[in-house]
Amino acid sequence: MPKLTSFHKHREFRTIIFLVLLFIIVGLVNSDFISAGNIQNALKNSLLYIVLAMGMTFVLLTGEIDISIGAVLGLSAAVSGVILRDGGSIFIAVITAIAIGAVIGLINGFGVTKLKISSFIMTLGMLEIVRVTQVIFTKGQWVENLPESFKHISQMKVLGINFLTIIVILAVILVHLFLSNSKKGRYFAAIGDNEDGAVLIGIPVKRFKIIAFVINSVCASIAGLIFASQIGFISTTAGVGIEMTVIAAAVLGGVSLSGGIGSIVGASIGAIIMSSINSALVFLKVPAFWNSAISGSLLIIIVVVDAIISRRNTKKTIKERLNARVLNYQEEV
Amino acid sequence: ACNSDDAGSTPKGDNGGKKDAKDIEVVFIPKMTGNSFFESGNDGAQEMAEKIGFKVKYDGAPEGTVANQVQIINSAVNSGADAIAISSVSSDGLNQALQKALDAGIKVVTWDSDVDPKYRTAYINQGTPELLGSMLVDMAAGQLENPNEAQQVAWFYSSPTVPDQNSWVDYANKYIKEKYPKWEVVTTQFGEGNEQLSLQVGESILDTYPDIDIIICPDSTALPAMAQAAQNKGLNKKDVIITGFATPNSMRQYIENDTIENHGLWDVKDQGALAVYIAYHLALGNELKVGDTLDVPEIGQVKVESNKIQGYDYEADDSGIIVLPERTVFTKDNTKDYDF
Amino acid sequence: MEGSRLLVKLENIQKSFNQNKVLKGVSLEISESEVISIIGGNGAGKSTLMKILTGVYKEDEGSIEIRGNKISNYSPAIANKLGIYLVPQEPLLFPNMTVEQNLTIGFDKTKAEVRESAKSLIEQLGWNLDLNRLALSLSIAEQQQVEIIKGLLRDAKVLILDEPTSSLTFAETESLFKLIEQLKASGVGIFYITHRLDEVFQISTHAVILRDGKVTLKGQINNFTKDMLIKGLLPLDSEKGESNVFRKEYIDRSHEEPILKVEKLCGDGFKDISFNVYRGEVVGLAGLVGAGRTEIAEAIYGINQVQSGKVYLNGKDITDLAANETIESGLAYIPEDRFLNGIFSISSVSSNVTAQVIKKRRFFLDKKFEKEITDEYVSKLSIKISSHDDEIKSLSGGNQQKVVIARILSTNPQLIIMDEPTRGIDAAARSDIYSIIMQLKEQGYSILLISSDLEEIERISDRIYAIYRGTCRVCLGIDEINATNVMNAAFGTYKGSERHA
Amino acid sequence: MMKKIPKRNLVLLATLVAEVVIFGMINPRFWNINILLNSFNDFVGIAIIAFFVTFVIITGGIDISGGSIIGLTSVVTGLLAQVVGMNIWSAALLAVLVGGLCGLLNGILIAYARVQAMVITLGGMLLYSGIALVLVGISGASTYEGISGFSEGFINLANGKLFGIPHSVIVFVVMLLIAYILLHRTRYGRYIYLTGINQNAGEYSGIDTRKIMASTYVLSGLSAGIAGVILTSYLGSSRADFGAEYLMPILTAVVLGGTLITGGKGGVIGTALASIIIGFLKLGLQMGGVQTQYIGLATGFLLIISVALMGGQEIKTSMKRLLTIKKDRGGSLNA
Ligand SMILES: Nc1ncnc2c1ncn2[C@@H]1O[C@H](COP(=O)(O)OP(=O)(O)OP(=O)(O)O)[C@@H](O)[C@H]1O
Ligand SMILES: Nc1ncnc2c1ncn2[C@@H]1O[C@H](COP(=O)(O)OP(=O)(O)OP(=O)(O)O)[C@@H](O)[C@H]1O
Ligand SMILES: [Mg+2]
Ligand SMILES: [Mg+2]
Repeated sequence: MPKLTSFHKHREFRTIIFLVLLFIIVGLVNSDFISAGNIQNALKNSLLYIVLAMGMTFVLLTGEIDISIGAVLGLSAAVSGVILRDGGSIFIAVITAIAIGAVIGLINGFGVTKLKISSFIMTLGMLEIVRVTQVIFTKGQWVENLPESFKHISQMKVLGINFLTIIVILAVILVHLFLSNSKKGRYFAAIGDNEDGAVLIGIPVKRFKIIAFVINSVCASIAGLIFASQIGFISTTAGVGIEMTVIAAAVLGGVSLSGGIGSIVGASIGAIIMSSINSALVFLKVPAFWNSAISGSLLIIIVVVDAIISRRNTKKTIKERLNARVLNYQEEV
Repeated sequence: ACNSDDAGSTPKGDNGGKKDAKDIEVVFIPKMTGNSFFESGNDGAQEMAEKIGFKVKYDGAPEGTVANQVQIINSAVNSGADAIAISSVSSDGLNQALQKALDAGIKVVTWDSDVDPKYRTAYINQGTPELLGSMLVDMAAGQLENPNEAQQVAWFYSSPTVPDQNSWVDYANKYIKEKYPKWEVVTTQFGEGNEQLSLQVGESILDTYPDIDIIICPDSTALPAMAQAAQNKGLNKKDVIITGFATPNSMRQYIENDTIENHGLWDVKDQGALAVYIAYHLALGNELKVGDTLDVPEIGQVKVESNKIQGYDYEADDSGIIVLPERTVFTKDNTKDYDF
Repeated sequence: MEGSRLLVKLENIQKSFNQNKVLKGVSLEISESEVISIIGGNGAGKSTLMKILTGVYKEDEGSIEIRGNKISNYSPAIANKLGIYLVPQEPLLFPNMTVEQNLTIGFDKTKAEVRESAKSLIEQLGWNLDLNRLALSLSIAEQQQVEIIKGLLRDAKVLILDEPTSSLTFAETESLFKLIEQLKASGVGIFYITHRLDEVFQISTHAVILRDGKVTLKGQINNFTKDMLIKGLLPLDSEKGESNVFRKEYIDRSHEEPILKVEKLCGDGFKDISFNVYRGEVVGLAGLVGAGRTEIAEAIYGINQVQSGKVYLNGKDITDLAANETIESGLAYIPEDRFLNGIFSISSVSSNVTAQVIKKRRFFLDKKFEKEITDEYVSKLSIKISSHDDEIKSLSGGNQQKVVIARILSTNPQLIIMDEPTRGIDAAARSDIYSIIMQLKEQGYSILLISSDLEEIERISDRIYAIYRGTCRVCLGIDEINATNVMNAAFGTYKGSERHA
Repeated sequence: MMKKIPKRNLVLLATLVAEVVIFGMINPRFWNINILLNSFNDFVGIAIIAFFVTFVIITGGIDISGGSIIGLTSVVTGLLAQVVGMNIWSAALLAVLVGGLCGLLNGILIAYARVQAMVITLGGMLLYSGIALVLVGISGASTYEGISGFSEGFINLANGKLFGIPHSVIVFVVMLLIAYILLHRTRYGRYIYLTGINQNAGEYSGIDTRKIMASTYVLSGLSAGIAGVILTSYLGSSRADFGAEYLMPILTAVVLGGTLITGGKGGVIGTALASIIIGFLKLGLQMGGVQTQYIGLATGFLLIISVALMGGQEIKTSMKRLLTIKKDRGGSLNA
């Protein structure tokens, strides 16, 4: 049944439809929204979320959760920001940021796998700790006046397209292929799907979970760098609450919070939707006090519609299969 | 347990005056921590404390909410502080907590953002809404060759729930109607004090209103984010006028690279310093009445004015306003002279 | 051992979970071409021992030697590499992957290769499995089939099959045994765990009895008889032996009003199903894996929707009622998939037992009542627990099943649908359950029994309806019940007297 | 009976006692019973929502919309009482019901449309605080000034005392009792656990698991409504952004209290103890001179360490090993 093999892909397809619908509807109100320039802009603005969602997908696939990413983003942005502001090289700043992410990811992974702390609690604790660490490190001050050269990275263009956008899209595709097609890549989803089963066939579950946490934290650090480069200053509350948006983005893109289901491409499209909603609200020209109500209802409507469609699909396939047996019998008679 | 009860419930009247000056503790409360504006205020406060020789505890929560401020005021009362200097997030939500502080003999001073004047002795005011609202408009108008022509204006600040920024904008809108009737306010947007969202909303404003002429951002996150958004789009001060309130440190590079022409602020370090000094002065047992003048080290003479200048009805001898002597407009010429 | 090469040697293996000493020094070895059946009561430690052998658990004491090499730092990955593979007792598939993905994951061979060999294997076995289905849509029996195929594909040197046939019917079992014979011939050593003693004699070369964490009997199969095995399994203090053989005393009540009357029921997976169950009767539903018996039962119970047709319980129309309403009307159901639908794993024994009955009580919990009910059924069904607060998860499979039965019985149902009630349950517990069924019958309860165990269904049903591909055409009366008839009916080839439907 | 107290609660109790002792030694004013009781005012909102979020989490869900329901109910109370001119108590009651309605919406979408709870309640969080802003916006009241001028009687609801005990403590205890009885002493509570452990088995046992699940969100919404009214009374003003910062503290109280985030296990006593621990921790550190913005460090460590010590089998065994090694050494030294 070819229908079944494409079953997984349906989810991403649906997410794309939602994205397109969002653009069309807002475009009907304000046609500027679907101009090529704005679409590029929307992509550029969602890079941060895409990178975060990519990392988060790893963790969610293994059936865990990580809500410390906002703090990791803030800390690595602040530390690398200070290095850059004080004249350090971009290379060192990037390495430092990634190292920070890797260390926090290791701690998270260690706590979850070795100390058996539920990932929600572990990362909730780390969220607080890392956030305060950032305040202590910056003495509560903003990191301002990052060098132009660094800020320029996020604005560079290649063939008229934002350079970072190209890099991130390439990364998304590569990581997607890795997760869905390579032998090791499928381990992440397998762990979340059935941990005991994964142990049984010899997947080093703990190691892969730690890897997932490290990848996620490193993604958060990279997002921190993008943040610093795009925005140019870093407050001590940089990235506060972003974890919820990112989780919502991943779920919009078909990633299951109970693990085992989801793809990077889906999560990335979810991320674009989540960040585009913010811009769309400005384009809609409704009084801004409506924003939060509108984005909340949009989010709810999308996930509910998606859930209903997906359940209907599953039901239909089950029904078809069940009846296939009975009907066959009749044909034979 | 009982000794603390005594200390808490009896007004400091008799022993307060005798209290050793260097043991006086002033709790300096920002709206929220991690915001460059308030951190600078704290710098000023700490410097003043060191110079004079008393204690200032900087205490705020990362989220600027009423409940958090109430909790911090309560803790200040509980731990036996002598005075508090607060920038309030709400004009009425702190009343109960401040009343308890007053009952415990604690002196209350506000700075930056006021509370109901009944509950504080002095308000260190950076300027009335009139002053600041018109300043915002004038900073933009000053850049126009002919300010009386039609202009599209956008407001962009933190959120519809913060009192001070909204009160300036309210007045500024009135001021625009009177002085520049041809100006049209096309949108009011909010960045929630979140730099990522602010940048995105900033870019969206530029995309949605391609003919926009003026964007005024009386918020220390929105202004640099807006400037960055313009810079990202390759716009400079000739294409769109961006101005507002933010610290000079956060805006210097945008002034230097011609993204913006000017922005304003008052000397928040002075404001912080003055706030804790007045609080300290009161905690020593001194009184401060409307009409009094006071010599403040490093700052000079300040005068206590009546609550009326802020439009309040409440008047009392022990409740007044000290307006900061000056507000600064930062431009290429002077931005280097400031460090906060 | 006849010169064949020694594959694995376990020596003095000990293992405890918390305070519970499960294995108390087990030594065991297997050589090429041996099929060693391991039998023992529920909770004897069979699965634990096998999990230690594959590195899933770490032994507390003792040593593992594989082909003469002592193993340290063991893990399932190493076990796989060394050619030791475990087909687990409870299927551990990846539900959101297709069957094919489940077969290929963690495998060194390419997808195409695996697909080819899987296809030919399935063909050889004559099983009906679609490689493109998502694993979560498989019934428990099909999941077990996939697990078995997964194990067979690994080219393991030592293959461990932990109760592989517990939810397979005779047909699937037969073809599996043929394959095991082939493996044996090619030199593979096989540990075979089962509770069906007949199978032991059918395929094994050796038998081992594990009791209370120790090996109590060990030897070549031809030194044993079935009675010896049964004796070896029974608790030491028990004297009853196989005394409580199931006695059928059939009273024809077909003139009475049936308790359950199903009329031309149609739904997803079945069509035109009609049958009756009378008071005090055990009615069997026989059929092959995937015949649709579970679907029928669930439709009657109100879990699945009915398209057309009627169901009456005691004359009352319960066709479109939801499960909580059919329960109210006196229906009860013991689900087939105990883990998925039966037990509240991390809850206590007593709250598992009383989960259903508290509905009939007042709103506030009555701890005393709960204790009484639990005590009553713990002793009635001789459930082995150390305290009412034990998590049900920590009980052996048989005892878990008894807790589920206790939960159902406490609601005083008129008709109990039992879907594979003895799956994975040891001989002793099984005869306990049979005698429970006997008592229920005597008390006038009626039972609709769905079972894949030919012997079981034949032994305790008063009448049998055969389900073949979602339809019900055959009803075997008490005097027509025998292995051949049941088998023929299940295959849809029964040509006898078609009494009903 | 005594031995039935879950180990986790004993540990929490010990932590609480240790806290009181240590903070009292740092600043003796901490031992002032009035200060301790009054501090309930500052976390009672978090606590009562956390009690019922415990229900939600036991069913295997999560509810992060509580904080914004506070803002909404606060605004509704204010608007109804001050703008519409309704009697303040009926206004408050209606506001609580609005909270329940928000919970109902969450519950229906989660239990019946079966969407992941985290996302629905995240959407709810945006939606409800958004509705609060919109209500204020279209009612013409000023969003930033808040609505004040409540009657003494209403202000007294949170600020008053009964026999010297602050009302907030009484509210805390009453809500705790209600939650405790519902969860631990009734059939409904048992169903909550069973649903959380295995929803399928619940269905097969005739439990209407969806209704149970949905109802826990309603309770959580109602409790957020009550918290909103109490906060409005405590602060004497109604604003749309009240409660916005409660999200993480609520979840922290629940998980620190020992409720399994995956459902099926936990209890409100643990949540209650944990919320007092967090409340006192904040108070004690502040009184000890620590700035509020650093307190997260302490909560973070407390959370991780306590859970690691409670749950980590491996830690326990390695600790045991350490101890036995020490013993051995001691033995050989003695010999
Ligand atoms: N992970 C575990 N944690 C705690 N106890 C366990 C665990 N696994 C097994 N046990 C206990 O170990 C004992 C042996 O279990 P095991 O699964 O090996 O029995 P078994 O012989 O396979 O029984 P069955 O025939 O029912 O499958 C049982 O008492 C069981 O409760
Ligand atoms: N959720 C589902 N999705 C898709 N197919 C299903 C689902 N559940 C059952 N089936 C299929 O329906 C068919 C009938 O299954 P059912 O479990 O009713 O059979 P059964 O007669 O009870 O067999 P068993 O001996 O396994 O109990 C099987 O092919 C099964 O794979
Ligand atoms: Mg077993
Ligand atoms: Mg079945």
